[in-house]
Amino acid sequence: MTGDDPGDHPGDPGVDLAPERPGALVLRTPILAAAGCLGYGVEAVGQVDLSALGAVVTRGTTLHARAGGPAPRMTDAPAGLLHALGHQNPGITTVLERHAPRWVTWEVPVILSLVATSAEEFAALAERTDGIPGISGLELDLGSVESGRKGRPISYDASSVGHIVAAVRAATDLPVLVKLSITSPDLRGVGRAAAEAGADALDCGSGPPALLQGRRAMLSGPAVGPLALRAVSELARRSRLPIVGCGGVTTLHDATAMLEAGAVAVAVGTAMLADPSLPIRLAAELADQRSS
Amino acid sequence: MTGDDPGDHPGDPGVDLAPERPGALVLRTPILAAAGCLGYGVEAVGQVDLSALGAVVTRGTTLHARAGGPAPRMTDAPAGLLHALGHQNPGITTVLERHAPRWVTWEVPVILSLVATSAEEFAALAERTDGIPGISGLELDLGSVESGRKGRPISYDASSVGHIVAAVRAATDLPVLVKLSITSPDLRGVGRAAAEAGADALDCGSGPPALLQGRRAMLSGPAVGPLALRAVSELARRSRLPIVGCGGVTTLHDATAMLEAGAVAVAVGTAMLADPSLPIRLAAELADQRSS
Amino acid sequence: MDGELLAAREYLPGHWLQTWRVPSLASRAQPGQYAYVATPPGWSVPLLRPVTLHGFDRVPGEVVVQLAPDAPAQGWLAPLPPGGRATFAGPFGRPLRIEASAHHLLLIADGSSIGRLRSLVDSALGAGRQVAVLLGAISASEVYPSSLLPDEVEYAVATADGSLGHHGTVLDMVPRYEAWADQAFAAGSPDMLQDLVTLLRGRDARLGVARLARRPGRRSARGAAAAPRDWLQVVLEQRVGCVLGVCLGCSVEGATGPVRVCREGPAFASQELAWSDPA
Amino acid sequence: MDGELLAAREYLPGHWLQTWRVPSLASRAQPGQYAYVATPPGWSVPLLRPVTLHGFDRVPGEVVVQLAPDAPAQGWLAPLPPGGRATFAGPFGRPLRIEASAHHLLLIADGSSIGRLRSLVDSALGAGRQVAVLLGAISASEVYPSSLLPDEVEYAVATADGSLGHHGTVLDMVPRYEAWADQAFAAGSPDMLQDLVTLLRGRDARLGVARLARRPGRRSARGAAAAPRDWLQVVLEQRVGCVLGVCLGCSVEGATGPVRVCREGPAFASQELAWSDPA
Ligand SMILES: Cc1cc2nc3c(=O)[nH]c(=O)nc-3n(C[C@H](O)[C@H](O)[C@H](O)COP(=O)(O)OP(=O)(O)OC[C@H]3O[C@@H](n4cnc5c(N)ncnc54)[C@H](O)[C@@H]3O)c2cc1C
Ligand SMILES: Cc1cc2nc3c(=O)[nH]c(=O)nc-3n(C[C@H](O)[C@H](O)[C@H](O)COP(=O)(O)OP(=O)(O)OC[C@H]3O[C@@H](n4cnc5c(N)ncnc54)[C@H](O)[C@@H]3O)c2cc1C
Ligand SMILES: Cc1cc2nc3c(=O)[nH]c(=O)nc-3n(C[C@H](O)[C@H](O)[C@H](O)COP(=O)(O)O)c2cc1C
Ligand SMILES: Cc1cc2nc3c(=O)[nH]c(=O)nc-3n(C[C@H](O)[C@H](O)[C@H](O)COP(=O)(O)O)c2cc1C
Ligand code: FES
Ligand code: FES
Repeated sequence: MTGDDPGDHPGDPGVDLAPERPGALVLRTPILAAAGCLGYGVEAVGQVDLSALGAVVTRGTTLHARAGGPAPRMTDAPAGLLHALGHQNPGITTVLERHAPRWVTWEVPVILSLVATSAEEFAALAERTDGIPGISGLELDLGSVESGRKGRPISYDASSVGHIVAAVRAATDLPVLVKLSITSPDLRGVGRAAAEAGADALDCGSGPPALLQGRRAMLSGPAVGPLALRAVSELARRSRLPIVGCGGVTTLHDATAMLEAGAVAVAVGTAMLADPSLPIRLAAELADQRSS
Repeated sequence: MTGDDPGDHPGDPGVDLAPERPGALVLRTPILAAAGCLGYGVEAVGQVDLSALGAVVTRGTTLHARAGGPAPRMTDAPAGLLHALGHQNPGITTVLERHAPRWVTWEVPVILSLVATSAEEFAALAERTDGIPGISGLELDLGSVESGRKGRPISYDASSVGHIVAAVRAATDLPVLVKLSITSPDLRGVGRAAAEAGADALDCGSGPPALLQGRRAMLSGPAVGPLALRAVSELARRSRLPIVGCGGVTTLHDATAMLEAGAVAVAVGTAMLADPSLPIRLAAELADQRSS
Repeated sequence: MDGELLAAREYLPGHWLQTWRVPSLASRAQPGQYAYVATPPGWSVPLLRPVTLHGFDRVPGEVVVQLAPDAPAQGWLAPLPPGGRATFAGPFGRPLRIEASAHHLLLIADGSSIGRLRSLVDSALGAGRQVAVLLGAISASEVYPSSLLPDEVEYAVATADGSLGHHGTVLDMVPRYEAWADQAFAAGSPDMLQDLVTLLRGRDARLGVARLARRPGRRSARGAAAAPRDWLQVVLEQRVGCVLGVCLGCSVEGATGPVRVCREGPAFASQELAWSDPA
Repeated sequence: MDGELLAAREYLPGHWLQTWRVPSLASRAQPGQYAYVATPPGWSVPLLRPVTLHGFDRVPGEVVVQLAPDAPAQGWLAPLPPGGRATFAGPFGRPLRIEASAHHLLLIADGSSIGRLRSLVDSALGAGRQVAVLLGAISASEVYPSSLLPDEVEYAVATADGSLGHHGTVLDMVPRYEAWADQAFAAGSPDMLQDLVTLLRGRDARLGVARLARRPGRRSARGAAAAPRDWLQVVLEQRVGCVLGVCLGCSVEGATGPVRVCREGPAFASQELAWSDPA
C-alpha cells in the first residue's frame, strides 16, 4: 500500500497515522486488527479479506525466539479474557524472513509490534527492519503486563517511554506507534514524552494488569471498554498525536464511542478472536453510518 | 459489638481489622458490605439480617451535605456497572445525629466511610466522630474517582496517602481503614505510606476510573474482579496490614480467590445491590467450606 | 417470583411484546409501575433490570412485557422461546394516579415510551373514561400500531419526517387537547418531557377561557388536593442500580431535593420535579 | 451453523447430555474432536467455547453434547429448553486415530473427561473392535453411569474413597490391561495424564514378556509408522481464545516446541508432547 489513493471513495482522505511522514501510513478505514489477535496476518489469509482492514498489527515480536509461557495461558473472565501468553514468537529474524515477503504483496499496511524491555533492545529491533519492504510501521509494545517491571507496564512511567521512543526514532524512519496501557496513571505525561521523543501516533491501548491463576496477566475484552474510553478521552484532550483507541471494542456503538472520545481509528482485539471478519463488518457499518 | 466473643463458634477468633487495637474491630465473619452499597445500613433493616454481616461500611460521607451529580448517574457496562453518584449524602452532622443512635444498638460493626479532598478535611471529619458511640471504625475513601484530582484517585499518590492518614490518626483513636483504588500504580508505596502513618487496615479497593457518557465514573462489578485480585495479591506480598479485598466479588469462588490472594476479609459491592442478602449467603457458604 | 414465557410477538422490528405468567406480579401491578427481571444465572452481574409492563391480566395472572431495542433486559429476554423462564421482582415504586373526578385522560408519549402508559388505557376505559393518546415518532416505521390500542381510544400521531400523521412533534398536538383533558400523563425522552413542561407553563393563561367555556365549574369540584398544578404526571426512567432505594443511582433533581426514581417514582406529578426554566 | 436443542438430560447433578440437531457438525465430527458454540447474542464477548461431543449420529444429523459443571458453555446452554437455539462451529483439530490393526482398545479417563472419549467407543464397536473403559472418580456419586455405555464394553471403575469399584486411582488398573490393549486413549486432568505417561515408561520392560506371550509377532505387523511409542493417544483440553490457530492461547509444550491444542490437537500421540521426567 502506497498511500496514493487510500480511500475507497473519491475524496475520502483515509486516516493518517503519521501526519509528519506524508503518505507513509494512511489507512483506508479506521479499523485495525489489534496486536496479537491476527498473528502475523498470514494465518488468516483465506479466512479474512485483509484488504478490508485499515491495518494489521502483528503479534509482539522479540529479538530472539520465545517459547511462551506455561499453560494455562488464557481463561475466560466476566465479559473478558485473561491472557499470559509469554510473547511466544519465533524472533525477529525468522519473522522478517518468513513473513515480510508476503506482506509486501498485500494492500493492507502491516504494522510490526515490537516487544523488549530496554531502549537498546527496542532500537536493535527497529534497526533490523531497516530496508525491509512490507513493513508500514512499528508499534512499540509499552503496555504489556508481561514485559514491564513487576507487572507494571513500561508505559506507567513517562521517562522510560521517552527514552525508548527516542532510541527507536534514531534507529528508523518508519512511522512509530507507541502502545500504552489503558491504566497508565500519567497518560498526559506519557503522551507528551512520546510526542517529544518523535512518536508518530499513540495506541491506547493494552488491557490492564490482572491475575490468571496467580500469574500476571492482561485483561481484555468488553470488560475493559469503559477504562479504554476514559484513557482515550483523557489522552485526546492533551495530545496532538493521532490516537488509535483499543480495548473492548465489539460493536459499532463501541467503535463510535472511541472515535467520539477522540481516537482517529479503532483497533479490535478480543472480539475478533472468534470472528476475524468482525472488524471488516465494523468498518463497513462505520462507512455506512458516515455516509448516511 | 464489643469484640469479646466475635466468633459464632467457640474458638473462632474472628477477623481482626485492627490488630494493634485489641478488640476494637473484630468481625464475626470475613464478609463486609462495601461502601455505598447498603447506604447507611438503616435503609436495609427489615430486608437483611445485618448481624450476619462482618461489618457494614457506610455510604461516603462529607463534611457538608451534597446533592450528588446529574442524571444519569449509573449505567450498565459489560459485566459491570458504571457510576458517578457525586457523593450524595446529607453531611456528617446529619448522618451522626440521625443514624449513630441506631448503630449503637446493632451487633454488626459500622464503619463510617469518609470522603474529602485534603488532609485537613479528613481530620475534621474524623474529629466529628469523637466520642460518638456506634461507630466501630473509619474508612478513608482514597480510591474514589470523583474526589481525586482530574479523576485520578488520591491513592495513586503515596505521599498524599501518608499525609491524610497521619492527619486522621492524630484526630482519632478509632480503627482506620484506608481504601485504595485497585488500579493504584504504586500499591507497594501506598501500602507502606498508610502503614507508617498509622493505618490499621487497607481496603483494596475501589473500582478503576472509567467514563459514563463523557463524565468521570467508577467501574465496578465482576468486570473488575481480575484487577482487584491482582492488586490484593501485590499488596499482600508487601504489606503487614490486614487487607479487605473488594472488587467484583459475586460468588463463593470469587471470595475464596480474594482470601487466597492474601485478603483477610472480603467486601461485596455491586453484587449486593439487587440482592442485599448475597453477602450473608456467601458468609454462610464460606463457613461451611471452612468447617468441612 | 418465577415467570414463564407464554407467547411473544415482534410488533415492530426489534420491539417485542411478551406475555408472561407471573401471578404475584400481575395481581399487584398498577399503571406506571415497572417490573424488574433478574439477570439470568449465566450472566455475570446479578442485577434487577427494569421492564415496561405494557399490560396485566390479574385473573390468569399474566403480564405483558414490552421490550424496546434498547431495553436493558432485551439481550436475555428477547431470544427466549415460549416455555422460557425468568425471575421477576416488583412492582416497586409509585404508580400513576387517575383522579376520581377525571373523565378525559390525555396520554402523551414519544417512541416506544407509549408502552409505559399503555396499561393506563385499559384501566381508564374499564372505568368508563375517555382516552386520547398522542404519539410522536421519527417516522411511520417506528409508530406504535393502532391495532394495539382499543377502538375507543382517540389516537393521534406526529412524525418528524411527516411520513404519518402530523408533520412535526407530538407537542404540536397538545394544545388542541389540553382544554378537553382533565389529566395528562406523559412518558418519553427527557427532552420531550422538558419541552412539554415548558409548553404547559402557558396553559393556565390559555385555559382561562377554553376550560371555562367547555366545562364551567369543574375546576372547583376537584378539591384542594388535586390542584390544577397536578394536571400532568410523568413516568420517568433512569438507569438503576439496586431498585431498593439504597444506592442513589436513580436519583434525579426533585423540586425540594433529590428524589429516587425507583422509590419516590417512577410516576411523579410534574411539580414534584425540578425543570429548567425556559431560556 | 445453527443448532436446535432436541432433548436434554441431567445424568448426574450438574452434568448434562444435550441432543442437538446440527447436521453439518454431525456429518463431519470424529472421535476426540471438540465442537465449539458461540456465546449467545446477549453475551458480552463474542467467543467460541468448546463443548465435548459425547456422540454423533450422522443420519439424523444429531450430536450429543456433554456439559460438565465447569464447562465454559454450561452457563448459557444448560438452561435452554428444547427448541432452544445456539450457533455451533467445528469440528476443528485432529481426531483420535484407531489403527487398522488395533483390535483391543483401552480407554482411560477421570471424572467427566470420559465424555471426550465416549464417541470412540461407538466407532470402535461399530467396526467390531473390543473396548475396555477404565474410569477414576472421587466417589460413587460422580461416576459416569454404566447405563450410558453399551453392554459390550468392559467397564472398570476406581474411586478415591472406595465407595465404588477399586479403592484407589484409575492408574492402578492400567497394568492389568496394558498387555491386552493394542492402543490406549486417555483424557483427564493434566496430573492424571502425566502420571499415566510416567507409569507407561515402564511398559516396554513389563511387556517384553507379556505381549510376546499373548500375541507373538503382532508388533512387527504394525509397520514403522505405528511404532510402539504411539501406543497412547491423549485428548488435551486447554482454555482457548480463537480456536483458529492465531492467538496461541491454547499452546502447550510439545516434544519439539509449542503446539496448539486447537489445531495440532486436541488429540496427540503421547510422544508428541513434552512430559516431566520422573522425579
Ligand atoms: C425504570 C426503567 C425502566 C425501563 N424500562 C425499559 C423498558 O421496558 N424498555 C426499554 O426499552 N427501555 C427501558 N428502559 C430504558 C433503559 O434503561 C435504557 O434504554 C437502557 O438501559 C439502555 O441500555 P444500554 O444500551 O446503555 O446498556 P445495556 O443494554 O443495559 O447494556 C450494555 C451492554 O452490556 C451488556 N451487558 C449489560 N449487562 C451485562 C452483564 N451483566 N454481563 C454481561 N454483559 C452485560 C449488554 O449485552 C449490552 O450490550 C428503562 C429504564 C428504567 C430506568
Ligand atoms: C477444547 C476444550 C474443550 C472443553 N470441553 C469441555 C466440556 O465439554 N465440558 C467441560 O465441562 N469442560 C470442558 N472444558 C474445560 C473448560 O475449559 C474449563 O473447565 C472451564 O473453562 C472452566 O471455566 P471457568 O469456571 O474457569 O470459567 P468460565 O466458566 O469459562 O467463566 C468464568 C465466569 O465468567 C462468566 N463469563 C464467562 N464468559 C463471560 C462473558 N463473555 N460474559 C459474561 N460473563 C462471562 C461465566 O458465567 C463464569 O461464571 C474444555 C476445555 C477445552 C479447552
Ligand atoms: C490473544 C491476545 C494476544 C495479544 N497479543 C498482543 C501482543 O502480542 N502485543 C500487544 O501489544 N498486545 C497484544 N494483545 C493486546 C491487544 O492488542 C489489545 O491491546 C487488548 O487485547 C485490548 O483490546 P481488546 O479489548 O479489543 O482485546 C493481545 C490480546 C489478546 C487477546
Ligand atoms: C452504587 C455504588 C455506590 C458506591 N458508593 C461508594 C462510596 O460511597 N464510597 C466508597 O468508598 N465506595 C463506593 N462504592 C465502591 C464500592 O464500595 C466498591 O469499592 C466497588 O464497587 C468495587 O466493588 P464491587 O465490584 O464489589 O462493586 C460504590 C459502589 C457502588 C456500586
Ligand atoms: S436504583 Fe438504587 S436507589 Fe434507586
Ligand atoms: S485457541 Fe487460539 S491458537 Fe488455539
